[in-house]
Amino acid sequence: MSTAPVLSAVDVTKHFVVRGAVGDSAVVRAVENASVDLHAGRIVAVVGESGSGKTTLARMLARFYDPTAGEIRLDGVSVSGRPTRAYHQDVQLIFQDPFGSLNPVHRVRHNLDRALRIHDRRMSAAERRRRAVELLERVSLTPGEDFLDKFPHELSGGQRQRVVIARALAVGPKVLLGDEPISMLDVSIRLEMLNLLDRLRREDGLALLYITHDIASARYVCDDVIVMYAGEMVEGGPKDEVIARPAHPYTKLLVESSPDPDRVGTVSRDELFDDAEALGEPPSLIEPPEGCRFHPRCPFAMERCRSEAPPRTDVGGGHWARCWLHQEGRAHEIGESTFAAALTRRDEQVRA
Amino acid sequence: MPSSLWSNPKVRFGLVVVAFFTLLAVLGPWLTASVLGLDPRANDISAIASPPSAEHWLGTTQFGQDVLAQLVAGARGSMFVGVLAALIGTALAIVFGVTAGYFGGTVDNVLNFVTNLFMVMPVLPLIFIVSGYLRGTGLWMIAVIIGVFGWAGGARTLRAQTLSVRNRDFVLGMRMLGESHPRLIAVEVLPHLVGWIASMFLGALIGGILAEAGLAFLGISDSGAISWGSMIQAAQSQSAVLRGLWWWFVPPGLCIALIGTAAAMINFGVDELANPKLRAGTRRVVRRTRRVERAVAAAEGGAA
Amino acid sequence: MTSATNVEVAQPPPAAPGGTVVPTTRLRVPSRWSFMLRRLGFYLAAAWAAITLNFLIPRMMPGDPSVAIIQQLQRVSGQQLPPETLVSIQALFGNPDANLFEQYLAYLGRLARFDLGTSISRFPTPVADVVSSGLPWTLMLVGSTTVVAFVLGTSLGVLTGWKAGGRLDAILTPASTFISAVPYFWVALLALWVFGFQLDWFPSSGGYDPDAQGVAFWVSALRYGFLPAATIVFSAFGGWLLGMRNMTVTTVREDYVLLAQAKGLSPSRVVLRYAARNAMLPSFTGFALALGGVIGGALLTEIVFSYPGIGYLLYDALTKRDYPVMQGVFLLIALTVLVANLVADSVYVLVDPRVREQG
Amino acid sequence: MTADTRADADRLVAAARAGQDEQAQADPVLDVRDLTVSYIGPDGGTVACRDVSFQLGRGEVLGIAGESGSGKSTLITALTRLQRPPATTTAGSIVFHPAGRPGIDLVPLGARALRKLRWTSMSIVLQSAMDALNPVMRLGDQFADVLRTHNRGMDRAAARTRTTELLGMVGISADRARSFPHEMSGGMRQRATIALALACSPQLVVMDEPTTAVDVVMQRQILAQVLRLRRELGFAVIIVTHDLSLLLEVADRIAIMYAGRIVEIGSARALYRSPAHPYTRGLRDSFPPLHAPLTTLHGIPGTPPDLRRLPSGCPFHPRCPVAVDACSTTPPPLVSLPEQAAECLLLTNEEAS
Repeated sequence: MSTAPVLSAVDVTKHFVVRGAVGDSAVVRAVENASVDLHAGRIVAVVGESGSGKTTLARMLARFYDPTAGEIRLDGVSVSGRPTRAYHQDVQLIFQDPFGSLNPVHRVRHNLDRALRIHDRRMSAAERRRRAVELLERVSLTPGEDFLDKFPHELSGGQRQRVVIARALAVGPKVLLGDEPISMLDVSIRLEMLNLLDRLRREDGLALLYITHDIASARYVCDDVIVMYAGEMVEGGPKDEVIARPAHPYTKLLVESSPDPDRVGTVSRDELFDDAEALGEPPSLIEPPEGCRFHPRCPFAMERCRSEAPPRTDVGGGHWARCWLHQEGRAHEIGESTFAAALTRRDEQVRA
Repeated sequence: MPSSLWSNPKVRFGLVVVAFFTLLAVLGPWLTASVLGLDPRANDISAIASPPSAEHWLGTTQFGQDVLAQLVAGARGSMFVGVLAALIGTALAIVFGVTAGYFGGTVDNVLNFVTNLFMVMPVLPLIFIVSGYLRGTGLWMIAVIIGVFGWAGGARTLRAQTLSVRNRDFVLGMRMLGESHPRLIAVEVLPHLVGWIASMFLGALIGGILAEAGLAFLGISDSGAISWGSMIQAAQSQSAVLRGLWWWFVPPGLCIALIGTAAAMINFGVDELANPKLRAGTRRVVRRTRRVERAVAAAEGGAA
Repeated sequence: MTSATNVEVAQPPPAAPGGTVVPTTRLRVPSRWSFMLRRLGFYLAAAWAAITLNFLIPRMMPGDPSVAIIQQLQRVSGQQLPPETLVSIQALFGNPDANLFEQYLAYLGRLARFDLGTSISRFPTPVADVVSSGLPWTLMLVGSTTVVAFVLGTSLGVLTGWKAGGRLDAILTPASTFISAVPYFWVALLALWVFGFQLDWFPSSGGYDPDAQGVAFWVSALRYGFLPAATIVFSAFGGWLLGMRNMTVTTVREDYVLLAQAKGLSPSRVVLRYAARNAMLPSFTGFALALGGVIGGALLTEIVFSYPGIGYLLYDALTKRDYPVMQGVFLLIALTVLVANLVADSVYVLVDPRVREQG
Repeated sequence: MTADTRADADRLVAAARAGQDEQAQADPVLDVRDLTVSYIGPDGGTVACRDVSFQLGRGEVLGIAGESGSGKSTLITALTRLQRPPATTTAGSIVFHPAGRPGIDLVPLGARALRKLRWTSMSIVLQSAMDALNPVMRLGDQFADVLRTHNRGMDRAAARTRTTELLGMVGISADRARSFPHEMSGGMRQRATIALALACSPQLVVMDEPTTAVDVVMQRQILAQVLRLRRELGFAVIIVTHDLSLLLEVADRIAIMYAGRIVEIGSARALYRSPAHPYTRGLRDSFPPLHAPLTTLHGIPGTPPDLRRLPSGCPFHPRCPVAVDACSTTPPPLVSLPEQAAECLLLTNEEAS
């Protein structure tokens, strides 16, 4: 990437301390050494299951939490210790639940008006109104006038999420962080929301982070995709590279587990689901596995995976993965069969 | 919301009763004095402990005082203590509960600990003791004591509510725009608590009336003031029960029960509106559905 | 204060504070034992607070209670008080010559020896003896009625909640709303008037027949205690019923009850093992608040029936300005209530495997 | 019930059969006709499910897809007779055919008779296992509960053995029977509720969004188990979900619901390759592909209609990209095609032209 990133997370780690009764406490290792660069006009997707740390990462980037280690940089400058108020003029987060992110007691107008007013104290009331209508139309709520006086309950889920985006745009940010912005919406309107995000980055040059569990929607809208597993980034790169040729066994598992209607009719149902019975579950983040966090579920796991965390290996074209297979010259094995089949084969070998 | 509140029969009943007693407390004494010409303290020597009659609609006490006039004067005394105690208690509950719930962390730990202490402390006996030391200090002081000791339950509810509101994304969303904490509390959080605060106020109102009645009954309220509790206490001390002067002690108790029921009804109705699961369980919904079911069954039966 | 229980009912448990939301599937859940230890710690702190409050109240009051007490004691005894009694009174009710910290230590020392001072109205009986004479009566009365009212109110609450919208609900729910708003002592007066005087079924005052011995004494205690007990049960059960009714209505619409019905279990099994078990849980967390109301009401009820318990002692002490007995009664009630709450918490831990964190 | 809609329903059933294999046609396990469910309010009823008809073959997997408010959840509670006021079934029949015995209409069935059929004939899996399992009962007790209710002769030890067996079928170790629901992970809880659903060997398992609360990997794992168990035990499955892309992979046939009606029903392959209803097409195009070349997709603009104020004619016409004038006035007829049936006016025109 030739341009400098607008916002980056550099080796950020987040540990939460959960306090139990009488003094005993546990550390939840939610995010470990994660790095991401967001560039103007580009969309990066972070894909992972619940508990993979993707939301924690977004919330660190939104500075709701401070990282336990590592730093967040805005325009190349570390933001640690700087006021969050100024920071949020540049970075805004869109929440997952449009029902929760608008106060039901306030009209649409209140949300936009406050945002504009806080952003620029000198702006006149008439000017704010004009800007509010403009913002609403920017997110395809036309005519904007009609929406100003509506309460959130008078809007559909998609309209609500559009208002939330308009509110975020009101402060004129450079970066939008979307934390599963479409997962609570009806399937039929999700794509239009992604199309809107896409338009914003094209027309306004916003840098976008798109957090999702749905790898197909990530592919639809983003440029680069990063896969997280159990608090760690395991693979990243240009979206089609990562999805078509996963370089990490977990990415492969994720891609193969996601529904793909294109397979319908070409492969029988039994083939699609055979062997998929023992895919396992992500580990506890309180006592994560040593070495590679994926090794207990990985059909390719070696001795080394159990003890040493794998380094980041570049596999070309900006595509990278953290997996020992690349260091051991076994990377080709990932593509040779389905994950589930590899798992079955391993189990047979163990039994034999 | 206001219109749906009014359409709930429980709320409607409650509001009417509360409004009636509020009016009675404000205008009643003036009305009894000017219209009926009754003085609650005047002793009618010609009618000692007489049952209800045309002259004295609710009868008279052992001292020849008109029970109706006393009841109306008592409404003012009891309502005064109830309202003042509720104002103080609700204010304290908001300060403790909302602050603890909103800020969380150490602030919450400290405030919540204090709240829990007051929760498990037997508040009524505590009020009895303190009032015992301060006997005869007037209804004002009584109300203050009741309010100061009786806020914990409300604070706990408000804390839980504040917690759930402040964890909603819209608070975070507005914070991200740069809103200040005081403004977030006042504009984003508090409007969601209005229902709870109102219901708490009503609860505290009836709690205050009951507590004052208890104190009066123990003879440690303001001995000069007339309240429903002091009427019952006077009746008790003059052995009205033994002598069957029911018109003396039944009406004030009924008044307390009535306003208490009204407050509970309002809260009940508000709960139903706030909790759809409760609403689905109301008699109207169930009966309406059963009626349709029977009609369908009958039509099917007829067709077959 | 019925609203507080209703209010609790409609709400899900509060979420963790915003800053510490942990996005993980499994969290370490504190064990039952550590939960109980925490609660025990809290109640010890609360006991300390009650003891300290008891220390502070007379010292914060206008005038000087200790001087008043000493004067009164000298008047009733008609002589100079022995120095030991003087020291005791000053330790408990304030000593102008000592600083607050010294006074506090002296006060704690007195309490450790169960010295609560000397009663004025029953001079020279020690307060400890006075209050302990009333304690068993009140414990029996309040203990048994609380259990009966809880069981009765809760089971009727389950019934009305399960058949919400039915006939039972249409009668019991409004009736309970009314009953729970009635002052205890007024119910007591009505009961006394109707059953004590008009019908003459029960004795109108006292806790037992002073002439009875042995078995006859116990029978008389039951006969004398019936009306006060019935009053308390009558006044208290409505609150439990309402709370339980609303909680049951809410619980019945939970998925696990729906699934229990889908499983084809018998209605009684669905109600008892699925709906009621879960609907009951908030009753335990609301126990502290409810118990406070019952205790206050029970004290006043005792007075109406001249029942020889703590409440009557308190009334007696209030009218005779017997401050030492007043304070003794308060301390005793406070500590008893704390123990009762601890018991309620222990039961809660037994019935809910998901012991939650709460201060 | 008018004669017209009855005839429509018959045609729908006939059409639906077209997409089924011979065996299922001859031996249905469930036959739903003209099912209409209303929510009774102060101003009369709101119809949430209207004239729903379909047949389910023994061992078949039927998917029901639709947006929120399409009536799919209402349909589930009506099918399982679990509805509560204000919802009530106002018309239609749900005939359940136990193997080798005459069919029973569930709609007029009394509580006692229904209880006998429950779980032994038809069981249900709900969306969130956390909410569906009793939080204060151990897992094993929740199994024993239902096992011993429907088999009075079974003693505790036998129930324990059977529970171990059932949990084993979904890959859960026997010692988990001692666990409380909150002590298990989300995926394990959901698998446990599936094992629970199979406890009394039902012939039909109804699943309401069974994998919405779990991640994709666990979703695949769970569905793989369900499909294998279905093969081994022969129960039929109804899966309700908003995720059409998932249904396309899992179901034999799919019914698409819109505004309380089944607007299209047919084989999964037909619905994906050649959806007949514009709504089905829109729904299909709401899921971007994982591998195929990307094009800009638009989903279905607009929002589902308010059931209290349904548009005239075809309820989908205000959102329909290909609607013609007649769509706003004429209710669309049901049209049978070789592998599916759909309610759309345009299909008749095409046939005519």
